Amino acid sequence: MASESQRAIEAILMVADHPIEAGLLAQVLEVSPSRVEELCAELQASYEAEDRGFSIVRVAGGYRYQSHPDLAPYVERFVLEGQHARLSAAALETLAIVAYKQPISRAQVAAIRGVSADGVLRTLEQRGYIAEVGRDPGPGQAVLYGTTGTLLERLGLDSLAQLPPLGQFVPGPEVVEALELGLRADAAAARPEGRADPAAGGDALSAETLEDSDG
Amino acid sequence: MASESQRAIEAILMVADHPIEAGLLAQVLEVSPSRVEELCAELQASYEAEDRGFSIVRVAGGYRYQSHPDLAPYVERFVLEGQHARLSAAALETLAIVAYKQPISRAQVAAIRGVSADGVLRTLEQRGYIAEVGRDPGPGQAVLYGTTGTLLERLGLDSLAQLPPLGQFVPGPEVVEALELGLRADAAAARPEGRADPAAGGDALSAETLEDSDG
Amino acid sequence: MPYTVSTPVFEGPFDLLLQLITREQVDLWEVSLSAIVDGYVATLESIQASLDLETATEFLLIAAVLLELKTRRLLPGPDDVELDEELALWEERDLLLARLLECKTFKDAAGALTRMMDNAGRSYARTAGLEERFAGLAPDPLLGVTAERLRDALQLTLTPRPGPRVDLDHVAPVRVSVADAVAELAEELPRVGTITFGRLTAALGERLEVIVRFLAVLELCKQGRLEIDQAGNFADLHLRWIGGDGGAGPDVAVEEYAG
Repeated sequence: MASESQRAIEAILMVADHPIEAGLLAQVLEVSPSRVEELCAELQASYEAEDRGFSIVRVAGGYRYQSHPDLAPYVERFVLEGQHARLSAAALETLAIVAYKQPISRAQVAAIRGVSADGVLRTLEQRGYIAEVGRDPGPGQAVLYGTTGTLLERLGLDSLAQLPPLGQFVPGPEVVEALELGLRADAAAARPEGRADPAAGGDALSAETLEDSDG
Repeated sequence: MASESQRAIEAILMVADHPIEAGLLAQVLEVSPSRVEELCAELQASYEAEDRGFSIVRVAGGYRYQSHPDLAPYVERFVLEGQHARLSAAALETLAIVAYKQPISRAQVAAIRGVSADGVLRTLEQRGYIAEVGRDPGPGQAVLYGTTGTLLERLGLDSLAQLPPLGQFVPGPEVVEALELGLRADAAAARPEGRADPAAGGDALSAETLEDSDG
Repeated sequence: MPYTVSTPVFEGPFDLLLQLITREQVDLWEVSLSAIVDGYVATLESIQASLDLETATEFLLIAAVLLELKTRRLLPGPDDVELDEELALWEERDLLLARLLECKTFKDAAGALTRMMDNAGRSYARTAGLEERFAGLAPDPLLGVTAERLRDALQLTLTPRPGPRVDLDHVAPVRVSVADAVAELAEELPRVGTITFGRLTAALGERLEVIVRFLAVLELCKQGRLEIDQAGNFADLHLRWIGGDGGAGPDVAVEEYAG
């Protein structure tokens, strides 16, 4: 049976997203760092005895949980099958929201997407496509994200002003269909001037379609 | 002793950054989703039996690891952003209205609350708890709001179906009666026979008398 | 005596009215419409400077209904009031009552949400993500992405989803109409003669149904077809049919109260 200190270590390491130094754990638990090392070793021994799928390891001067090496084949399948497929669609959506609505907070992205965006934002940040560009002045001082030069390079754009203009309307299903058809048929002809000036907005489609739906 | 499938679930959830659907775990493990549910329940039971500092829970449609509520005082020293800031009473009331009446427009929320809901809805949207889920088909095409997966995570719920039924909060007969009496213009109707109907009686002259005796 | 509300902790007119009424609830028989109205008007005066036009209108509308109810009580008799006018007033009052009930319902629901959040808030989710050794497995999520695809992704994100994408079983509204309940009672009560409100509603499962019955009883009383008697505070209501053979009676134009 785990002691209070052991349970606290489990809880903290479970929530942490980077290795936590023994000294820091010792401070929070009010025990000595060497005691923390003992406790972690005991926990690890119990996980081994129970044949758990994870372990507590010491990396980069701190402790963290990681998946057991035995189970790498499963984790790899998980990454390839689920994680990635989901990530690319979600990443595209998230990146689009940040690109067009920056600076924007994590919560605002989540509100637009309807689901939490934390993981995707972290991935995009790790890849260098987005970065923290400021803090919200309001209470909570939420981190605000924007896109980076790396992203522009990747998209082959000189500046954000070259992003394709967004329609001023929220398209209904029939408009989206028309939009997709229009893009497939001859995107360039349908938007003779739209590309040049994103600030003009509202002309993402042929004029006829837009007139009906813009409002 | 944990089975291979259980170990694989532990390993996968350990590297996940959001709740993982039973369906995806089932796909990776090549078992049925209901088997995944059984395995997760068994794992959770073993953590409880061993008094671990973490648990596997099902929120917003997927499984995830989280710290045990007991250990919040320790964990809170490591959580940087004040993600658990309290919502105002007005925000919570509005959230309740959106949760139970979704999809719902701004004007419908205002009608129930009797005051404009714009500011509060914006706050809830910024936090990612509600989002635009559609447009009213009627004239004006009012934005309709609904709740998000982020809210489910915040409430610790797997799905909206786990919200307590609204009927549970409809005031009991005593409250209805009290409110009804408070608004009663014709006090005579429910009076016991002994008490005179002031409208018919001769003491209707002084407003003071009326207020005192007539309640 | 008028209530002085030093700090407006209420959020709107219903909030204020609920507070004033429930404060009076200490003794049901002492509930004073006059005090409630005075308190309401006094509060309205003290906060009017801080109200925007829309909110002020809502406050005033309710104040008007309240004042009319108060006037009505102070008048010597109903003879000098047009029947239509009186019915309209009753309707206003029932509507106000229904809205107060709705407001109270969501207040209590909000309380439940708060407790759930507080409980859930004591656990923190693991969000560590992939270990380095797996990081190389996930290809660049932006492989082959163009600026146009980015734009299209946002357009699609902002496109209204087809209908609510949420499971709404638990919020299936219980629809019961006061008009239906009135018709039902007008059918049943002449046969029974006298009955207590408790027995009348004993078989009902939903609270809302009880409330609707209650409003229907008031409606019948108001039409002069039913007598209500109560022995004392919180005692059961005794109902006695005095409306003849029953049947449809006068047209009942009552609001449907949807929960």
